[in-house]
Amino acid sequence: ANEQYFPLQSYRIGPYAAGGTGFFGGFIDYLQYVNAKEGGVNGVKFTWSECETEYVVEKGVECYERLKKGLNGAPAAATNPLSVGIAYATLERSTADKLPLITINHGRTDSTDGSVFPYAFPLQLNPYSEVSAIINYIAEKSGGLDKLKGKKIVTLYHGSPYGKETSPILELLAKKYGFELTLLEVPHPGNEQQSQWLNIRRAKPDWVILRGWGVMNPVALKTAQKTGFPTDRIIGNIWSNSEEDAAPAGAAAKGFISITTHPSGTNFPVLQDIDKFVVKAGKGNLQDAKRFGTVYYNLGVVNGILNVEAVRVAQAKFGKRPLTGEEVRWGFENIRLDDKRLKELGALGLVQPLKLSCADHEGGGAVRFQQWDGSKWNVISDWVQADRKLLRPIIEESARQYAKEKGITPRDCGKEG
Amino acid sequence: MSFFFEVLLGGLLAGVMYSLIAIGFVLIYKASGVFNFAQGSMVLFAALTFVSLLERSVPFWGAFVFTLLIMLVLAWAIERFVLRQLVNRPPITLFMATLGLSYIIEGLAQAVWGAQVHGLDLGVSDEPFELGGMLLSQFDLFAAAVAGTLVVLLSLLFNKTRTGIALRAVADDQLAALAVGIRLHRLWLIVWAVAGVVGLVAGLLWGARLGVQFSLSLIVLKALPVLIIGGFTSIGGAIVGGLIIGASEKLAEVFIGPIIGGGIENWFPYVLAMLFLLVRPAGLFGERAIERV
Amino acid sequence: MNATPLLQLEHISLSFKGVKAITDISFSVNEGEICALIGPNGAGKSSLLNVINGVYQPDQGTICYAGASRHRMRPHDAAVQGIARTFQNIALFKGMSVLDNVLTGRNLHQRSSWVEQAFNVGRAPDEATEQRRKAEQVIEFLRIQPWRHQLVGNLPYGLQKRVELARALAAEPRLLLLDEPMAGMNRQEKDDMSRFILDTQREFGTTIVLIEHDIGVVMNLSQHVVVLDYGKKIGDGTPEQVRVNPDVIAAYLGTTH
Amino acid sequence: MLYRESGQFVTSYRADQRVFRLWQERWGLALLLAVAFVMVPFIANDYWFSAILIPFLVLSLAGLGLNLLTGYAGQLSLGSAAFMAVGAFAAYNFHLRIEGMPFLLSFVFGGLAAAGVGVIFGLPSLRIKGFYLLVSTLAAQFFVQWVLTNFSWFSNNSSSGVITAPQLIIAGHDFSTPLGRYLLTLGIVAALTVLALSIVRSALGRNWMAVRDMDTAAAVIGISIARTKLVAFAVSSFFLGIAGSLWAFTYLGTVEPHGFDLTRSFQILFIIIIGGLGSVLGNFLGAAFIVLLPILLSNISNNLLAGAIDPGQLENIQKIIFGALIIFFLIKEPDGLARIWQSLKRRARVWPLRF
Amino acid sequence: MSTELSNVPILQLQSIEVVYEKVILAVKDVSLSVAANSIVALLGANGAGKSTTLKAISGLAAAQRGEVVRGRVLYQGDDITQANPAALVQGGLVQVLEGRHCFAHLGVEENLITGALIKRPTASVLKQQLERIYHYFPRLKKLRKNLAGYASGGEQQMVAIGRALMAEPKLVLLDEPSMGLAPLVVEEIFDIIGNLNQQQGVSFLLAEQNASIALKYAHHGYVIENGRVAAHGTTQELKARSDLQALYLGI
Ligand SMILES: Nc1ncnc2c1ncn2[C@@H]1O[C@H](COP(=O)(O)OP(=O)(O)OP(=O)(O)O)[C@@H](O)[C@H]1O
Ligand SMILES: Nc1ncnc2c1ncn2[C@@H]1O[C@H](COP(=O)(O)OP(=O)(O)OP(=O)(O)O)[C@@H](O)[C@H]1O
Ligand SMILES: [Mg+2]
Ligand SMILES: [Mg+2]
Repeated sequence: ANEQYFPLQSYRIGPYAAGGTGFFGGFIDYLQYVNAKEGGVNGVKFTWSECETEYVVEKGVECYERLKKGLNGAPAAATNPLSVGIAYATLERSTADKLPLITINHGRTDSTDGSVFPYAFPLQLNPYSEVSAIINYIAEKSGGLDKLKGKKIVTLYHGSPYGKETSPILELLAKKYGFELTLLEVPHPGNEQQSQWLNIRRAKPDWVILRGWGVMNPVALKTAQKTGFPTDRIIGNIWSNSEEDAAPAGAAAKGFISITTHPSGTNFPVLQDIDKFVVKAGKGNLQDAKRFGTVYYNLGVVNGILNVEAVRVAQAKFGKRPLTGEEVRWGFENIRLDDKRLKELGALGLVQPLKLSCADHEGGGAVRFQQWDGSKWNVISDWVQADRKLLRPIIEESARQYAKEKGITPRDCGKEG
Repeated sequence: MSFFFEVLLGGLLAGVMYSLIAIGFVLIYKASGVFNFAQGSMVLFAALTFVSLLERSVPFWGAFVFTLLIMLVLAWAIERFVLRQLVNRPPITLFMATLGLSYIIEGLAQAVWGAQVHGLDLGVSDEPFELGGMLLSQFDLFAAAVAGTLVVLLSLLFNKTRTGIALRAVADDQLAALAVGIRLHRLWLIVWAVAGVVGLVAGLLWGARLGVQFSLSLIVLKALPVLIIGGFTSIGGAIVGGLIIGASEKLAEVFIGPIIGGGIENWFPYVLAMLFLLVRPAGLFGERAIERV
Repeated sequence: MNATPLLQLEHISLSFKGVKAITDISFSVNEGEICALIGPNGAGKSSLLNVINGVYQPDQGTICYAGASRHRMRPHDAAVQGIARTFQNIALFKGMSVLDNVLTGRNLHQRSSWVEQAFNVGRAPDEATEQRRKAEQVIEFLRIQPWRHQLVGNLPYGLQKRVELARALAAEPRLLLLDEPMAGMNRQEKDDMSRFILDTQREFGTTIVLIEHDIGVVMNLSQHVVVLDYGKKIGDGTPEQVRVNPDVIAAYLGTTH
Repeated sequence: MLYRESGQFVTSYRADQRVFRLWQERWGLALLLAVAFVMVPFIANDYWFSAILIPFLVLSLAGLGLNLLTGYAGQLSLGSAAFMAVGAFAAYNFHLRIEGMPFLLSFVFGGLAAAGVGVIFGLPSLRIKGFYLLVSTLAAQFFVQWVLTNFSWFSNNSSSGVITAPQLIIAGHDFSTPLGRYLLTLGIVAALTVLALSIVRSALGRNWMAVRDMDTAAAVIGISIARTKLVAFAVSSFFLGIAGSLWAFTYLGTVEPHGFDLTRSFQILFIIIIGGLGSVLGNFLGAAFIVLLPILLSNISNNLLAGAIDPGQLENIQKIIFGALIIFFLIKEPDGLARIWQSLKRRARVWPLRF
Repeated sequence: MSTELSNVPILQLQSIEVVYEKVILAVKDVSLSVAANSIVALLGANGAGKSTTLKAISGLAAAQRGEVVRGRVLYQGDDITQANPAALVQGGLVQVLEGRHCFAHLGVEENLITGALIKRPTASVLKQQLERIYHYFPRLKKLRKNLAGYASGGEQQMVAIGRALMAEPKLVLLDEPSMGLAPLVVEEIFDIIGNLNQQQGVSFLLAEQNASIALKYAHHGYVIENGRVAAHGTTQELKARSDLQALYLGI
């Protein structure tokens, strides 16, 4: 079959269903759109099948093992689990199987270093870049990095490895810029936060960084309101930035700021096209059509664009046929998205300019800020860059350590084409 | 010092919210000896049904009544297809059955209403007002009033009515209850229906706070230590337990948390409950197991 | 018969939340005798047994057993000292077979450590065989071989009573406390049971204290009868003495006997 | 006629106490092991090893651990996953921090660490009974998870709290392939199963059951309740600890504390209830049910209904079916799958008669 | 069956077979009938199937995973083989379970009240009923506020019997009423049985090991062996049978 396959470890039920349905909805709709509009890439059509993980690691592993071989002869291009836990558990497997593991906007920070992690791609934004960008934004608002000195910042994080991941970087930045950092943990799942917010009320910080997940986000906003903390001083991180995070808090969410790598909304040509070719044709994947153009959905679309682009790039080198995972990886490492290319894709403003390489599996590291007006997000800033130069040595050190533990000899990225 | 009181008060009010869930538990345990793990799912189901109806522009009270009816049907189905088949079986079996039930109810809730996250506004303001330097919200007071009312009503039911005697008899010895002609099926139906109603009330209040979503079913875990401190068989205990847990867990998080590393709220209530149990093995107000030889 | 007392209760009192169950009771049981405790329902007979082997702690009084006198017993100590018993409401291990129930009775004669038992090494294998042999002897003695491998939970009531006796005997006790061992049995079964009890006394020299409501059985079996009423002792003596005691007749036996 | 005791006279108590009394049982077991060790490696593929057989074995072992505590000693626990976590993280640290620690030995130490923690959280059982005891085991569940996430020492300061398995090299052999991991798991699980069988048939096992069935009577017999319960917690946690290590190292290859959350404890509880409380075999049947059924349902529905129904909806339906099946089993066979197996055996013995 | 007052027996079993857990055959073939206004004794060794028979009648066997797989049970002429226990109690058929089965966490008086619930008595009727039971068992009056679980074995037995009588039954199935009771109380209980039978026409089917006293009050007797009726007849007939005397009757 002249088809390229995407194994989808999706989650459409359970506590994190909102993320799963939105993301995979957008992803699938984009693949459908490419198939419908262009007949695939160079005549190679996309197929996919789903396997429900409920965000549970071992289900994700089972799904991975089940789907990795491809479908009806169509080889798998890449896996996109959208779950930190599953990504970790399939990291070594996918390396052994030579299948790119895409962790857009999340994943292991050190997997940015592609010389040690040849098959893992924390596309666009890894966790370290995320906080760095937020601090840079706060600095911008305060009138410069030097003005951070003496500022009080509280980070309210989810009590999980994901939540803690960025703490060392925050501490590093605090030391560097001289702001006062308080780290407060909210135990999983985070449906009661009275004490944390009372602590915040006592500390009277200038900003609160919300590093939440799932139900923790709306509860944080509600409790903030209850304890009288101004919402427009709360900055949500990349997993606290969807409609599902803000809307349930109702009026309490008004003014809430968060970062995003991709604006929500439908005002992009590619979304218009998806609407035309897929949704209007009655093939849209979303159960709730109102979610078209929301944050999670658009992230799925962005993810689709990047995956398809990798296939396209790789086909240019390896031939117009279904590709192996190894070939697709080359494609990912050679993605070059500049404004011109983005415009061709109809995604200018939706996707940040990206340039990936063997050494850099993240590529972007920029975010925009958006604010909730009570019913939708409005972008309130231009792209704000993370201080990637500062972070790079830390990432490399961590990757080196991993390589040592696992007995991996890093690739020499100088020699990769 | 006033911060201390603020935390204390906040804790007490949070505790009332836990009690709301615990009451549903106690009700079923006291009346049938079943440790009902599906209470959380029932809360989710009720809230989800209600909010989905609202979103389909059913008026508030219409949605409320309709959800009540659905909870009744649910209770009926549970009695008919699960409990009735498990008469006189050991408690652990019934406990497991409720775990099975929670799968069914959660699956059903999501199948019918989808997995989206919904906001819910009860029209009771959750914005704080100041009272003597402390922040209070109308919503909390409202929740406390609701919980209080439930406790009074249910205590009356159990202790002052004949149905109450029958319910307690069933919890003690189902075989004997059958032998004296107690209509087990009807009682169970009543109890589970009432538990469904309590679940609905809890679901609305919690839903207004968290948003109505899957995680609602997880608040059961908050209710367990409450239940244990109060005793499985005491309705009043559910409130007292809730207050104790709420207050102490907030105080611990705020004042001890920073010393040993934060986020202790998940286990602290359990350890506290454990300490209580070491002194009173059946909770503060629970019935002691009677064992005569 | 040996006339030294094995067990002596002195001024034992016990109350529950203000309700007096036992009031100032003293009596003694000689080594090797069968002593019957009788009295109306709720007189405090079972409670007294519970005091003797430490299930209940008396408010007052002393328990003299095998020469040592103490304020209270602990169930575990009592077992170690050779006191075994059966219960009024059968207290068998319902999920276990007859054989296993009897084997648990051998628990105190176990010398191997739990690690040896777990891995079945060291002293454990030989010991297991030895315990099994002893248990089988008791099972044979009480004629419950056919049910050896059955779960006790579903056995008929009378058989369960017998298994309970077997479990107690397996411990090779010095003092055996029996709480209504013949309740729910018919004439013939009671006769069998009486024989077992007598044989036990004769063969092993076991001292026995038993509670029984069937006065005929009591008269046949026991050498010594203690009568309780409302927690007080109203009679103490040989069966013949007690039988004619007017207090006992009024409180317990009724005129027909 | 297949399954007859006739002609097999037991001539000594020792023979009667053997773990497998009938030759049919002994041969059946030998056959089963032969199949598992020799035949399966030839016929199964990587998917079967990695996604089905290994988790099945590990969960069976975990079930076994919990069953010793709950099924045999009668102490209800919802903290199994915590003890697994202790086992996994302890084994990881032993291996990491002690130079030249052989792999299997670190498993054993991991198990012992879990046993220690098990005893600590078992202490309240000396006073608390029944459902109330859940609180202590839940405390273990949440506390252990908190400790492991909060003190990054346990995960060797990995920023994410995730530990990854070192290479599985035992005596120079690399067991990292799916087949190798399967054989390693199988070997450990088989050995521990034999140990468990020997335990439950020993005096120790009898004491557990005695305490489970009626603790007052057990005390009166002279069984030390406290010690018996604590030993049960220790042994059970040891098994769970090893299961945790296997989960982390031979199954997933990586694990975070969250992987041993309450859901896992429930899963293990399901296994023993469905399989049969107080049965060794039951754990395997229960684990097969719990592991295979969802996969089966998901495969069936994906193949039959793919595209016809929304995948999320399919999962919901599977959930409902799963819950319904659990209830169905509880109604039809409250003593679990092991009991069904026994009745079949009993039928086979008296066949062709009915009773 | 010559002493019958009315023609329809109040209870009839037509060769019932009872199986527990689908495999354990406890009652193989039992037929018996209880004439209206009579007392019938059920005798037999341990495990003969007496309790099972009674539970099959009252519908309680189902709650112990037992099932009547063959035969019929007729109560006042109606087939009640599959009827639910509550309906039977409502209709006047009450069982006193073997092993007492008191509600341990309820007070003694509350235990008694549960017996009357099905009849929905008014408060004053209920009070009268209670007084009647207290009159039968003065000991219970003293214990009325105590938890039944703490009562002595014999006291619990009184509670169980009293509780059954609270329902004002027409037919009482008594399983080992004398178990654990002092001789005086046994006498009293049988007196009560006799009185209720004569004055209020209540019928009794009693499984009893104390055959001598049972046959003193019963009109009719059945001997069950291994789940089958081995012998039956009027009490005189049974007493006359030498083969039974040694075994069951203890005369
Ligand atoms: N644990 C307890 N708590 C409260 N009261 C108790 C307890 N144990 C016994 N009693 C009370 O003490 C009294 C004596 O009970 P006990 O069981 O010793 O009587 P008994 O002589 O064995 O009677 P029976 O012949 O009926 O078995 C009873 O009135 C009982 O209610
Ligand atoms: N719940 C049960 N499950 C399985 N088997 C049972 C059950 N109850 C009774 N049996 C079995 O049924 C048979 C008849 O028991 P039943 O209790 O009817 O005897 P019984 O005549 O009342 O004896 P007893 O005089 O000891 O009370 C016995 O062999 C018993 O093992
Ligand atoms: Mg007694
Ligand atoms: Mg009987």
